[in-house]
Amino acid sequence: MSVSELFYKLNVNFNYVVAMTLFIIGLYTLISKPNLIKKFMGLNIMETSIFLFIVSSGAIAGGKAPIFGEGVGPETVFVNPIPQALILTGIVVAMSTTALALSLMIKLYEQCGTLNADKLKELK
Amino acid sequence: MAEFAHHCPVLMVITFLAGAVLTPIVSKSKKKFSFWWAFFVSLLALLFSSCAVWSLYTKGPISYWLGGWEPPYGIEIYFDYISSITFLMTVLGALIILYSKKYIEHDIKEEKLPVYYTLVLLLLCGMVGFSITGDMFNLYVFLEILSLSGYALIAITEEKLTAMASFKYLVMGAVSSMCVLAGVALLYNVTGTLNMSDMALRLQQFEPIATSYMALCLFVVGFCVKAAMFPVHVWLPDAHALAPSPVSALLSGLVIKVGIVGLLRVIYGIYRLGGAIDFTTVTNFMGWLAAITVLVGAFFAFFQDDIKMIFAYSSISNIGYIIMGISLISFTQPERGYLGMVGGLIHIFNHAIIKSTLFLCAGAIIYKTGFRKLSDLRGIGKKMPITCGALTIAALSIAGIPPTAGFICKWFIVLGAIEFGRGIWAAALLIGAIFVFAYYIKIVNAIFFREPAEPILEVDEAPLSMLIPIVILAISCLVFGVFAYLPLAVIKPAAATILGLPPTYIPPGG
Amino acid sequence: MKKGLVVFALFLLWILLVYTVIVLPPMGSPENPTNTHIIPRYLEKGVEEGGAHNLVTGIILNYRGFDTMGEVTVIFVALTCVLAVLGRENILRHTSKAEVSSVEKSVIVKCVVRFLAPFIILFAFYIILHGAESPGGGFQGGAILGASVIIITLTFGFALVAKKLSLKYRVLFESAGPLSFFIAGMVAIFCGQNFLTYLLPCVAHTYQDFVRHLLLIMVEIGIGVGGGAAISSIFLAMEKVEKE
Amino acid sequence: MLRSLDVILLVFLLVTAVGVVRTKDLLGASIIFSAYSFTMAIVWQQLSAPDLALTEAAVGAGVTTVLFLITISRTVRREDE
Repeated sequence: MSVSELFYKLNVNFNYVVAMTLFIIGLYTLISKPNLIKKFMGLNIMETSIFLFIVSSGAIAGGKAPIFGEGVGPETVFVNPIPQALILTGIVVAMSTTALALSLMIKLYEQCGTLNADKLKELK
Repeated sequence: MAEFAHHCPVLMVITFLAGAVLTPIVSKSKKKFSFWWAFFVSLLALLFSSCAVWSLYTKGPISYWLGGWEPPYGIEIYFDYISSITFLMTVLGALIILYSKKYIEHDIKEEKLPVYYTLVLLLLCGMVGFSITGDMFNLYVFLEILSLSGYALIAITEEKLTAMASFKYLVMGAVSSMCVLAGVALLYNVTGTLNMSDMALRLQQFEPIATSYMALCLFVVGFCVKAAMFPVHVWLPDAHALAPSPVSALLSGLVIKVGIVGLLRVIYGIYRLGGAIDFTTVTNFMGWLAAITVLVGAFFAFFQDDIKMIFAYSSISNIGYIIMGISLISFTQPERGYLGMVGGLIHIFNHAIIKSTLFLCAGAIIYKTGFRKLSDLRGIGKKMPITCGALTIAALSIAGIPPTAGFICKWFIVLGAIEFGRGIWAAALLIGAIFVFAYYIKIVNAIFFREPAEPILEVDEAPLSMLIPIVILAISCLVFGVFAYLPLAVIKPAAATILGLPPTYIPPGG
Repeated sequence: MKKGLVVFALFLLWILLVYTVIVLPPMGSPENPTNTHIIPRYLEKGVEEGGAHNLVTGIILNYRGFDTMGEVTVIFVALTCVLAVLGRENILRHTSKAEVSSVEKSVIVKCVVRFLAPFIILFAFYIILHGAESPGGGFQGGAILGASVIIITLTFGFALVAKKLSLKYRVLFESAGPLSFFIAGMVAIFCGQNFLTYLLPCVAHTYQDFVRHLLLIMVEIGIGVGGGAAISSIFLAMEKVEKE
Repeated sequence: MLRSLDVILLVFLLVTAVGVVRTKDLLGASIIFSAYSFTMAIVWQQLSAPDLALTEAAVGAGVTTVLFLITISRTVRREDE
């Protein structure tokens, strides 16, 4: 594709590009930071980035929230409600994983006295 | 009756779920009651799953519309041949819960007993739900249920390294779940639907091939981490070796198979059925990695002294066999992959039984002696003849000695690989098999033909509640080897339908 | 060296991912496959079939109810996992980390929380019960409920909350989410319908809508209370420390 | 007009995410993470998803951050420990 087309695509799909960039930032944190708490902040960033991607894929320019109430006529445009329903579940799952990971960290710290992955490797 | 069988798949999930949720309530005053409750729940689920499998083989797949909404609008439960693995899950689940009674009372504090049984039931609930659902996002939700309960079950004891092992598993597992979710997101964006069969239909209509291909890669990475394939297997040995033995049996026997089920669902249920994307590059890559996995697992197992560590590394090697079997696929000629697929599927079944037997036997020995090093366990066979006899049968099976169950699957995979023109994979498999044979001979030699070491002279046989599951599983190792046509009769139509052939397909030359 | 390699690999992956997303059809266009395939039916009949003016709530509870059952199960799993790793709190043996530390609690914080807490809890129940008409629903309200328990614990101390939310009832509340789905689903199965059908033909026609609303409200409250109780219990289990 | 607000919010998301990665003090990092979650809530409001905005504000910025803070108070505060 030509450069101008590339810029056009980058512009219209800016949300997707940001989501993927956040995914990579999260992955980088997870891989390269030695601290376990930091790793999980990275994982949370990864999770929210995918949520951003899914919700963006259901967006419609100028669409309203999918709630039928006052001020809704037959020609009102609504955004896609399915991604929102999915991500509601996703947020809960993300919180659950984080809660488990953090409680494991508390136990790990009681047992080993450090949360640094490099030092934990040496302990073993 | 037909009406009842229709409800059975969902009732299986619900039974485990409601059983798990009610466990803390029913056992509030009497903690030990939680065992009887969990055992009862698992038997009930076993009833439902046998009913569902019976209906599958007599009347064909069950499509169940949750809430009565037709598929692309609501969630569909699709109980097909891949889902018949739920029968294996419920049987092994019931046996392992029975086994846990004595083992877990000895291993963890009494106040944590209900928590343990709740988590086991939730793990089974997640696995069963994962195998029967026909909706991609639902698949992800059940994947999370089973992964989370798996992480916690490893860390349930107070031993020192368990938290670290569990954490390693958690980090890799969470990343793999992310990959699966990202795959679902990309596919949803391309097709606009979440139902698997609808996705397959719509995948051919839409243009961005790159996106669908990326989604496939993300799925493969995600499920391969769950299945512990070579470059991403590092979490498995610690996690499976340090968990309590019944949990190791569950994790090694069933949980890693979930990754395989996911691969089958995605590659064959969506991409092959869709037919728009040539995925053989990915499956070839998977096959090569699987060949390396076989060798790596077998090689590391050879140098371990910890008995559970040996079994854990052997699990990695066996996952290599299974993935090798299922990745022998040609895009244009599906029948060429038939033998490999039969071998891979039957090895899912056999490895679950064999590896559970091995871990349960190891657990019984650890329960009685407190030792887990092979060098400390010399001569144990004379003191615990039944347990060690079962261990020997299972060890021979996994080494692939002919009259046992392990032989038939390796035979099929080797035949499939040679017929497919992948002689190197077959060679890797055979070299792996020699290693496996060597280290299991090492175990059998140590436990039977050495003089007993001093500390284990006082040991006697394991309690009955542990012996019953061990003996049942060991006998089935023999039975499914001698009467190999029993599992084959079940597996063959499954392999044929996965490849898109008619269920009664017979390969040329029998 | 190793770090440079990681950065380089991630950069390649980034380019790959960005390429796969920019070839997608432009975001926000009504012609995208996501916006044309299943959605028209939801927008047309969703309110009538789903039983809620808020389509998201309708989809969560009705069309994709099984997912939501999985969701509440995941919260329950997380709670059970935290209990498996850290153990349940015990008023006699444990106190909170905040109380052990020497930091004095500000009077302003206490006054503000004392004043606001009832309103936060009221708002949580409003969100739970009004989810069918406006943004909100079971889990959103449950999270606010859990958050209110967290701020009360942090201000007024561990013992008060652990005593007021006694384990006798909390065990029941925690399982409310999955159990309410179980009950609603089994009612449908006994009526001869598929699991999680809310519109039951075995009820007299005039009452069908009423029964559906009753079931939906029950499930909403179950999700809300269950989620709130589970978040509070996770918090209490993580916050506890042994008394000297 | 609204489009430019979206872009600003998305860029701010990137900035906060990098801030989480770069901050050595874990307490500071979790506060920045909370800001990230709030920004995400506003992005979702902009994408017409009020349900998600509500949940993200309560769960992502509230509960998850509190859990991070508890863990930090019970374990370590500096990243390299």
